[in-house]
Amino acid sequence: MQYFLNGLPIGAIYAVVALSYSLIYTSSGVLNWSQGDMVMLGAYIGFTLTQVFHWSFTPALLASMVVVGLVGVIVQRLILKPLRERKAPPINVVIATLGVAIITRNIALAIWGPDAQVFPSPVGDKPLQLSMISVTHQDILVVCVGILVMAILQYFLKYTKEGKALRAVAQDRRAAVLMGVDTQKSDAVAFAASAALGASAGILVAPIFFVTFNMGAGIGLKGFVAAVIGGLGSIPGSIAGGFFLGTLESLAGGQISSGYRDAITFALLILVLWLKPSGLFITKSRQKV
Amino acid sequence: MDIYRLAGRKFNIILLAIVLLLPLFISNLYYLHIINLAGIYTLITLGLNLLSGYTGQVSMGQAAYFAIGTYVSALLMIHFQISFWLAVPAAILAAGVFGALIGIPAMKLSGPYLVLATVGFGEITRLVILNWTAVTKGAAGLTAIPLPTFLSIKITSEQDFYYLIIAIVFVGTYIAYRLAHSKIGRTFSAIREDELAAEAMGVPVNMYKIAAFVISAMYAGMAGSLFGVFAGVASPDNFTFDDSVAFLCMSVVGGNRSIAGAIIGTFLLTVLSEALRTFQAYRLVIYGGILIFTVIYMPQGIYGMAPIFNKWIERQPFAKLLFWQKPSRE
Amino acid sequence: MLKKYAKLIGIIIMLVMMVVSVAGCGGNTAAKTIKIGVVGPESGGAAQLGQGQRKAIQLAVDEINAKKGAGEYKLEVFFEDDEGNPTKSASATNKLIQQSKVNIIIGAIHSSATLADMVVTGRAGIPQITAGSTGSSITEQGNKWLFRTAVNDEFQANALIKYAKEVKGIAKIATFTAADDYGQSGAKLLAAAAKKQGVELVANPTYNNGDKDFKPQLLTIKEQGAQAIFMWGLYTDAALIAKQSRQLGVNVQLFGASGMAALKLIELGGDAVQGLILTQTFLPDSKDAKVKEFVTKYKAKYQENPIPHAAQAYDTVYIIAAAVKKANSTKPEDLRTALTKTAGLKLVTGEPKFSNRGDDIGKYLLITTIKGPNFELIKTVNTAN
Amino acid sequence: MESTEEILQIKHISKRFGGLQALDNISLTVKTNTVHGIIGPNGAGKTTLFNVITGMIQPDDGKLLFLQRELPFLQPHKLVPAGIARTFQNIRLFESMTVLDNVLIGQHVHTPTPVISILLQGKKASHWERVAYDEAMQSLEFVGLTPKSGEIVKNLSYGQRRLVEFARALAAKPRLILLDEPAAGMNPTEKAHLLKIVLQLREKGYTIVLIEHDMKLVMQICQTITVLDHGNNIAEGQPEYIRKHPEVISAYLGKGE
Repeated sequence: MQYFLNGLPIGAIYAVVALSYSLIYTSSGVLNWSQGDMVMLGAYIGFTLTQVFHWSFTPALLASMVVVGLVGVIVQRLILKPLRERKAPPINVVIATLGVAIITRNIALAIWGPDAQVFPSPVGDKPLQLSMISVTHQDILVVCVGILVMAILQYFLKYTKEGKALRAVAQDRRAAVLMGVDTQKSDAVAFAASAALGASAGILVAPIFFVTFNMGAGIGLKGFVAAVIGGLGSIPGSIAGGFFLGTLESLAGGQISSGYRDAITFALLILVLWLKPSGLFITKSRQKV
Repeated sequence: MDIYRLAGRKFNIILLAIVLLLPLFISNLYYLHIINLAGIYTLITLGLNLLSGYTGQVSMGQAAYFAIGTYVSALLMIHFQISFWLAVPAAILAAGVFGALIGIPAMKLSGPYLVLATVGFGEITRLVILNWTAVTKGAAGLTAIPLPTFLSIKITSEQDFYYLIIAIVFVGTYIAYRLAHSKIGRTFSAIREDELAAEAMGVPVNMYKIAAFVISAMYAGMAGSLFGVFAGVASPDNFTFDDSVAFLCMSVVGGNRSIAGAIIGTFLLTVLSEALRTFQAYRLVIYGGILIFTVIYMPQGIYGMAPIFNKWIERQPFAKLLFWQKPSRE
Repeated sequence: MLKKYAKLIGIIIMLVMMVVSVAGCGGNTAAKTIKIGVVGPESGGAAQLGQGQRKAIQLAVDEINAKKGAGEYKLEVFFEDDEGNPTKSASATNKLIQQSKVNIIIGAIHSSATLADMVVTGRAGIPQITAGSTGSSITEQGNKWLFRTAVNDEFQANALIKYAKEVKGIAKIATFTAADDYGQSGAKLLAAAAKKQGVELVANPTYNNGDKDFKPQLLTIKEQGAQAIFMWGLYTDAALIAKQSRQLGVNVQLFGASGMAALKLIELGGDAVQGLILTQTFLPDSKDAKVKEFVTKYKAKYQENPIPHAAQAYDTVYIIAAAVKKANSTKPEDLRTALTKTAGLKLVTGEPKFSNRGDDIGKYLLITTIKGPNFELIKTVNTAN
Repeated sequence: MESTEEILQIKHISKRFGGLQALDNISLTVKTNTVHGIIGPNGAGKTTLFNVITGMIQPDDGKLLFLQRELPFLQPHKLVPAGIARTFQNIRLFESMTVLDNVLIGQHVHTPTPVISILLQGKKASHWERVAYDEAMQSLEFVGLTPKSGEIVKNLSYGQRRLVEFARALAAKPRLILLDEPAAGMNPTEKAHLLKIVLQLREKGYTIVLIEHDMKLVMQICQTITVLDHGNNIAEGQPEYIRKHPEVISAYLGKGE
């Protein structure tokens, strides 16, 4: 039970990051490897606003999401757009986003230095002891805000014009173009939204993990794993994948072997991919002949 | 024109002479060290080009086979006093077996799913090496990997290694070239372009995909055994995800649908990451920028620019005599 | 066609072999300067160590040059970043030796990198001093070119366990270590020390670099009923472990080693690290005059507190300066001999003296605890005995 | 050489997708050296049947006999060695390869080059490469694309790419060619050219099975026509017979035209 509960907050973070992968992947077909570094950037901006400029938590969260969202748009304009115009193969896009990750990480290193920074939890991290089980306020906050962010995303996709355009593009890019959807704009929206999602994950995770310039690599990879387990491109799948991975890691680390924890996770992942290539939680339509 | 054919041949001879005499002109052994390192990496990139460029199976876990090659050969040499020349085939074989192993789930996968499976395999391999301390010595790594001997000459200096590595890279390049410019390479390309159509034309796609994984793994395994004796030590830190990514970048930047691209990309990026040391803190930023620039403006890699370059040369009579080569059918 | 080539290749190979065998290596003729090469991670996961090392070394070099501390020799220093990657570290060392023509190498910090560098310095015959790598495999190889000014982990492990048993009366312990070279060697040494002292080791989980969630392992430790947790890793990890163990209600005594000794640990760990007992080689607010002087200068120059690793690196430069002065030469063999005879220095982290394996056995080992915003000294042990 | 008139026999094939009976106990026989059309309105089960034959779908029941030998299901790459080649409804070529290389892939199973010979530039490798080249050039000549052999496929026009696909199928030296809506997206001139090619192929002794929407084309070139509707085989016979078959008229012709 305790293992399961421990998996929830980290699972929520994975879910948010997984969502940011899925969002970009479905709407623009890009595997964006810089997603983890958007998480890092979000955490640093949140840290700077709350610790240096003494903002309170909520405005810092929102401001950080906006700033990182803008970074997402810049990435889309400067990198994805020319790649698309040249019809570059997908592997080039992956490498370009890797380049973005390297640049972001090292700029962060130059600005904020190599030391880890403390980002105090807005609600404190005293544990709540419920008989055998203990949970911190921050854990509860992470799960709640995580779910809130996911709900807002769902609302955005379902009920706003931009969201609807995104979904149309995700369904069928060519058809969406014919229907008059501006795919450049929808790409920009997708990059902005998923970078902002990443930033929110960064701020949520910062009080638990501290803020370091290389925190993005690990979270990014795990978020990607969660997205794939759930089925890249499926929003409920990504959420389920995030929580699933969080609990799985908690159990594997506690019950089997801590050193091999990630190895177990990945082995399971490869097994999942082998048996069900489109992810655990969605049923993908067969390839059309 | 025959004179151009002759010029082409002369060019090859000059190139060969430069390659063989290079250590004489380089008194700074640091440069030779980097060249040797790039030579070892070239083997990995050659395999990766056959796998990713030709067959279209992107691998972000190539460091795993590299690691398997290093550890298998080094452990054989350390514990069983087996000669380098026997340890190498064993390492290649072992890497090949693991190549087939990951090739099996990879048969069904593509795009990000395949990327993730290969990333996962790379991480599993690294974690096993890290945690299986009884055999691999864990994070401390293997030390005192014996030096190879060739006809009772002990290979010790950077120059010795240069000739050893160049000889193996030469054979590796030749094999890769033969594979790429034959029925096999053509079939690989067909699989990359359209698996279903290739299958419908009688190509046993799964077998070829596994073969591509095995070949690329064997190349990385070969590189690994060379790396072990070259570095003298090996630890899990040598075989991280970042290394896999670096190999992939070499392959794409050079041009992953050609054999020459593998060599160009590897040397360029290996030298670049060293040359940028001068820029200290910003060097990785510059490195990232160069990566982005290349993949955007040279989508087929640097070697993909060759036809353009060739056209330019064709218009310069002198340069034409020296460098222009008749385009081959492929 | 091939035959024509064969003849040509044959001639070329013969020529090459002749010239190669004749060509010797050129000597270094730069007079009265000693060139020091420094390798360390200035980017990547351990960047704080590499950058701290760089700052401290630069400080030491400037001081020594200003007061002519190395006799007639002027110190010149070259820094290379290895990103904590052994392959890059070996290339960097090669560059320092071949291109910058350094006479001696300080580095690296990651043990895997140091091991890779040792192959290079060993083949080139250049002395190498690591101020940061504590892995036991480094000095076990019998490499005569290698010296280590980082404190020996075996000694730390023994001192900690002994203290836990004798002073704190602890009988059941758990180790919780990083699955990297530092942590793995720490785990091994702790287990050996526990066995020697008759303390029961009930759990020994590990974590991988980059892990942030330590709760599963902590729960296991809790279930096994350990009275103390011995951590062996970096301060970020230690702070997180401490926090998470408190959150889980695992209120046992925490112990740590010098790798996590940094004021940042207290800042990051907050209340959770209060009372944590750890060994270290350097306390920034120590009463010792040498330490005070170093901290004042460092703070004046960089507006921050030095990390212990910086103190070790700082001392290393002084050791080199003394050796150069004594040897009155920059020849590698002379420098090496002078280093083996290092004695009589009183530096920030001890009175250095090298064992025949190259370990500095003249270090002070401080057993400290965290109280409020500072480390508090409990006891000083000299490693020489 | 062949002792039988029946080149392909489809026996009692059934396939159900969820609640939909896509194919209901379909049997039909294709005679050697004929052009056999399979038609039917949308949703009749044509594509499903085609997918079963080409190894894309595993049927629930039934079997396939090709030259009296049972064909395996779900193993598309075994069709060519057996003697069957196919084209795709929405052309599937190796887009960034040359026309020649595309057609050379058709020769894949007929050039068993040993790897060792490839590596050592042996005689066998060059022999088989030459054989493949000659065959491929012959196929290209047949469809009239010889001058385009060096072009990259994606630079060709739609009609030309159709022809490349034909040439590739021919290079596989099949006995039977399966065409999946070959006239889809073609203009009248291109259709006429296609018609000519199909007729020529039949003259050369090939057997052709095609699925097609274009009734006029089917009536013109097929000797035998099978009409499917709702997964059932409702009629089979010569064009004249089909044209007048009442069920066919009501199911298919009656609706659309």
